[in-house]
Amino acid sequence: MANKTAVETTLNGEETTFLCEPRQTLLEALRDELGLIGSKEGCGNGNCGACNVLLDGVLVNSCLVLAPEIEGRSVVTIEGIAEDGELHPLQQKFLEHASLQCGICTPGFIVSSKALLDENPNPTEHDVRLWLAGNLCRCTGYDKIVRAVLDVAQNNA
Amino acid sequence: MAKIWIPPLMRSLTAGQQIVEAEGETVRELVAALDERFPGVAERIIDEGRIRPGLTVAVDGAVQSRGLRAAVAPDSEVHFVPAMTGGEGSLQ
Amino acid sequence: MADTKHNGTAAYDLASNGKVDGDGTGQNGYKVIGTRPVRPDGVDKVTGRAVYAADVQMTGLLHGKILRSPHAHAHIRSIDTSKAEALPGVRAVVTAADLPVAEDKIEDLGEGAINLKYLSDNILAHEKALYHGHAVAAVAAISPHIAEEAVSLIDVDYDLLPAVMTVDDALADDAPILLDTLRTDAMGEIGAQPTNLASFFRHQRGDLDAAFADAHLVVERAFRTETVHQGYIEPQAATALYSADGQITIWTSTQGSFAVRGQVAEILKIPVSRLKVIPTEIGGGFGGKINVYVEPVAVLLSQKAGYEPVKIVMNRADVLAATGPTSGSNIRVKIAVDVNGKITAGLAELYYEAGAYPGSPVGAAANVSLAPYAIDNLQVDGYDIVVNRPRSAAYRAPGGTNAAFAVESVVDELAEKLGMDAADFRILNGAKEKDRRPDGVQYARIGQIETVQAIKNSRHYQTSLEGKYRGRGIASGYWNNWGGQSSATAALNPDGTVNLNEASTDIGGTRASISMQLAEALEIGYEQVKTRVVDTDTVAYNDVTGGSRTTFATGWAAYDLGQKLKQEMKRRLADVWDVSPQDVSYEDGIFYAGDESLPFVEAANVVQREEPLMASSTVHPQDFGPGFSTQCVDVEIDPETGKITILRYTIAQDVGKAIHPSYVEGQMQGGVAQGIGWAINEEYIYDDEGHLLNASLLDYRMPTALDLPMIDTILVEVPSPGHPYGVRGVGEVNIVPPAGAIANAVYDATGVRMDKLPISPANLLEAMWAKEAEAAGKPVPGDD
Amino acid sequence: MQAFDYIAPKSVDEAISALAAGGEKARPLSGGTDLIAQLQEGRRGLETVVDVKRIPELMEISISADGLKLGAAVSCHTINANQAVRDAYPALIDSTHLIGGTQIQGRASIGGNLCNSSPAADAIPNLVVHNVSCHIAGPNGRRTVAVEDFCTGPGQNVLENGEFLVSLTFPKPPPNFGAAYLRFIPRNEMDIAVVGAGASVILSDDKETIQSARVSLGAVAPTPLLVQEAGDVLAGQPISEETLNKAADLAKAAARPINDMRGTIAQRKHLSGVLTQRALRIAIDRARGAKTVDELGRLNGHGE
Repeated sequence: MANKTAVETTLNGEETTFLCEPRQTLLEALRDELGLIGSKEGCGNGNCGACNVLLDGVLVNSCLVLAPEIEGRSVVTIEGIAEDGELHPLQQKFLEHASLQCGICTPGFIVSSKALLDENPNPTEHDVRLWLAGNLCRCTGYDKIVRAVLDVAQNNA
Repeated sequence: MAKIWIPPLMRSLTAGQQIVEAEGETVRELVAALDERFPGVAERIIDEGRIRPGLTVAVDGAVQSRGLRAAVAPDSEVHFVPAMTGGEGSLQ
Repeated sequence: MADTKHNGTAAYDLASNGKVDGDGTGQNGYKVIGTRPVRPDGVDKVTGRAVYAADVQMTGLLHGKILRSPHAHAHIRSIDTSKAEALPGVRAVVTAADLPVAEDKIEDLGEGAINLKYLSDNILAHEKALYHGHAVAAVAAISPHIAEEAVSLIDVDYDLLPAVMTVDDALADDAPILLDTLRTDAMGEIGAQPTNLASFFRHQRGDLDAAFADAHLVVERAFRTETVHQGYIEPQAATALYSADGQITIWTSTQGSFAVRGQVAEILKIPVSRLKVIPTEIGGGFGGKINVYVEPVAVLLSQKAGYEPVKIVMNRADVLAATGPTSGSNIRVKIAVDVNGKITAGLAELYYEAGAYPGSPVGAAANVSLAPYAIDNLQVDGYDIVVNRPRSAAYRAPGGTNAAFAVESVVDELAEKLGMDAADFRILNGAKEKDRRPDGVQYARIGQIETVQAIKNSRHYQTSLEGKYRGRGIASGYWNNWGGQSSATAALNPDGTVNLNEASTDIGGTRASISMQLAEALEIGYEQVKTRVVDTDTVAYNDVTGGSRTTFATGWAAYDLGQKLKQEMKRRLADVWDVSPQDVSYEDGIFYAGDESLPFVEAANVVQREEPLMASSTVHPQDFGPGFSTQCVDVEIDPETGKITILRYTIAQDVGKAIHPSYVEGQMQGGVAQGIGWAINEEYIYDDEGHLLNASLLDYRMPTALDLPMIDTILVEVPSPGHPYGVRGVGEVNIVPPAGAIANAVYDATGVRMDKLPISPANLLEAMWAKEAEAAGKPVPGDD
Repeated sequence: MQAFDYIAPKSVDEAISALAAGGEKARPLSGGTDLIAQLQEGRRGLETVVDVKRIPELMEISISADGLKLGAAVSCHTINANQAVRDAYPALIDSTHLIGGTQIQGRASIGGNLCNSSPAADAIPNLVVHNVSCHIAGPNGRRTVAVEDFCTGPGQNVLENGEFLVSLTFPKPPPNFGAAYLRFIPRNEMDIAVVGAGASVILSDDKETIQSARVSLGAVAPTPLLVQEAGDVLAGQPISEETLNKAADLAKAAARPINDMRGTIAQRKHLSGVLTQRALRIAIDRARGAKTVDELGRLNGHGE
């Protein structure tokens, strides 16, 4: 059995240290070592986006990051999107537009959409669809998801 | 008398008749009446005292969860149809 | 007259779409029904707090992994688990030898009639591996990584057999037999010989031969469709805790906790009273989370590992290789019309691949096939055939998409040859009340023609499509829907809120739509109802979330609870006010009798001073109305690559009464998206030996956000006469028409009639080349 | 995933030692979007993973008078966000926008795409038409290899034990230079190329004649191909439908694809011609001054 190593990181704004095996992915570490179950595994190989997190502000699949790689870096997960008990506007609009059905892909979509709006506060429908193409949803046909993101953007404008 | 639609694969037992009239207040009574006239029909429909797995009975447009005990009116129309296997629809 | 609501156009308007309308402005006299409140479980789901099956954690949890057959068809000579057992950290290894002996007998377990031996055999293969991915052994260990290593140390000695992959392979004279004891069941007449044809049935009425002979025009075509998967984003996962006293608790992602209880009880020969199934949040199902896969294995491992809890989480490759795809099929359709364009005869032959064990959805497909049309002379034949693919499971309107693709393609060709508008042809021939569906049963009030009319009148259909290699197609579809059994309880709180306990897992907002029906019945606010999905120990039996039944039947139970609570509140208030119960009335949330009046919230307190109040309801409604949908799609084809771009999509669906319009639209949009994937890219790809090649979300190509346009919805409200609020199932019928509609649009764009799914770039390019070659050389062969 | 050690060296020398010590069972980790997936799926067994992203030279992205120096581990996201690179090498952005989806681009690097050496890699034909040089470090020192010589077979390349890719250099684009990369996939995103085609041209000053051209194809041979003859046939020719057709035909002829689950021989041969012609058209447009990345995004199936 492999030895565990200690990893120091900033997780949702908090300095955090945890133990992991090098072969554990960031997704596994979040879920199994840190109790953050909001990031989901839909495929385990970067093709569904359900595990998406922000790594130093950049959108990544946490299933394709080794846990020790985040040493000294900052990670934001779905659990870190709402601030001070207030839902993020994306979370609010996803609820209002009924942008989720089963909800398993929702954390990934919200994290991805946040990354989009951070980079491009005023996206077109095409921009949204292109950016979110790595997030699979099987329930909604994306219509209400895209509308929610555009609604948030429109309120930003 | 109730009108019973005979499934095509059982019509060899009814001399090719598609629709047969029979008397009865329940599906079980209808099947018994049919079997008297066309021996062998009951065996094809009933297994261990119930409608055989994979088959369902519809009376006047509605599938009957009561099966053989389902009530039949004098002017009812009765169908024995394959269960919609493989889907949620099979769950009836 | 049907009530239609057009939601959205291609140039959509944010202000009018997805607008939250929770302020009591529902229509038709309703206060809550027809509004769009936020779902009760919503906040947990947007913040990552909702607990799904893979999220279950407990002390001492072991992790299970399953070893799967790398071969499509093989005898299992022996399994050596000694090396796996010796690996440090491994706590248990199981094979089929650990399962109780199952009888070779058909039982109805509440999730359809199934042979018990097949049910058990699909959990862990006994003598034969019947598909690539078939489970053969399982391990529990202290970490998922160790379990995975242990699985790779299990040695299985296989004796390979030829793979039987298609209808044609399976029905060949010298075909290898998958199941030694299988005999063809032809409506109760059992065949004598071993076979791969599990069953055959026929619907037939009128005089088909005469009608075809007298026809003005006949079109006959053969079609092939490939195996596809439900594609839920959450892989199957379950945790079992087998206590030393024999009580077993299972947390799982399922469409039906009672269905899990029933299957596990049967497979493991355990009384249901020893099983408690707790349904976690579920990450999609679409029919694929009715059959059990990992639950019995987790229980077995837990038992063998000294009653430590065991969690099994499938990976994506397992999901695609071993769980519920729906059938590939071969279909032949022949339809005749008279000189006025009236359909005079219809024939459909449906050959469906069941996978390794009998039970394809061909029965349902037969009823879908010609359902939208009134036809006097009709024959539909259904064949259920076993092949070396995973056991097929339900998938949204099971079997319907295949059949409708074939029929709607032929219908389109007939309309074109008659020179008729495709919508007019469907209106002329549309089925209505008192017409008969394919199995002969008469329709009650249905909305097929209304859906065609809605498409015909839509802005989409009324706007002409310009441009080369662009085309438009329409198609219709039917789904039977279902009622099923539901149980629920409601407890009144002294503050005027109501706790509603129900057991229908919520996959798409049903907690909201069920709450709304109770709120409407009690004339209280949506926010006053707290709905929870509970386990199998808490309420009585409840059928699966499937068959488009949950808002219909569990909603009916909620309505019933409302009536019961209201009645009891009146009775108790009559006692308090010293009047007779008939003198107590209830209007707009206030109880009245003579000079007395009391709002619901205060009444809730008053009536419970001496005795608490709760109600229970069990329902099994039979009078569910079927659903119809007609859809219109515009496509553009890249003639050099064969790639289809979906430009615009409009769906009209008879939804009965839309309780929560956003979730009704969501069902319609989601079903269409799945149908589009099925039509243009999704398929299981096997090599010659039956190895599944594309068991990943990279190569099993479900649509991304960039592959779809906005999907416009037209809610046609033809209330279902059987339901107190006119609810019809809305979840399934939307997936039936897309493949046919797209095939017809592709024809309009290219002149190529596709006779197979998917209409992938490679398949379409090949078909366009064949057409060019035909045009350049040989004369076009006549087809009528 | 089987157990392995994780090392994150801070210098090229440390990385060389770690890789040399690990031998066959050691691999550099860049963005990990291929490597970690391969480890997860058991397609690759390793004892040592050497994360090279803490080595400054591998994370460098700089434009000088000589051209672009791109550290092997720089993510597509970083490249996409670099306006100077977008302006000078719009065709490079064709690839960095195509590899995976947004979140894959957050990690995946051009160097990693090259070292994974898939025949269908979306970066390699693009690198080939840009005349990129690959700078390799190893126990025996440093060496430079032309990108078209880098891959030797599916998943195989010239890297020896202990060696790894440090950086790529792109020559400064000559005047009247234009390039493009296109691929065909069944979906609009998240797919492996059925065929990929890169093209670059240098036009005459009046922009009516092709002075020289390079064409490269992906997914039609065991390695990405440089189709020398397609470039040669264009040299000195006026820009016309006919010239482009000739080059497309030569590309089609050079393709030697296989049938697999992602495409058929006939389809891939055909697409080789189609995409070569389309890529050349865009390269010419860019050489003539159309340099926006957006325009290309659309042509890569990101259409509206």
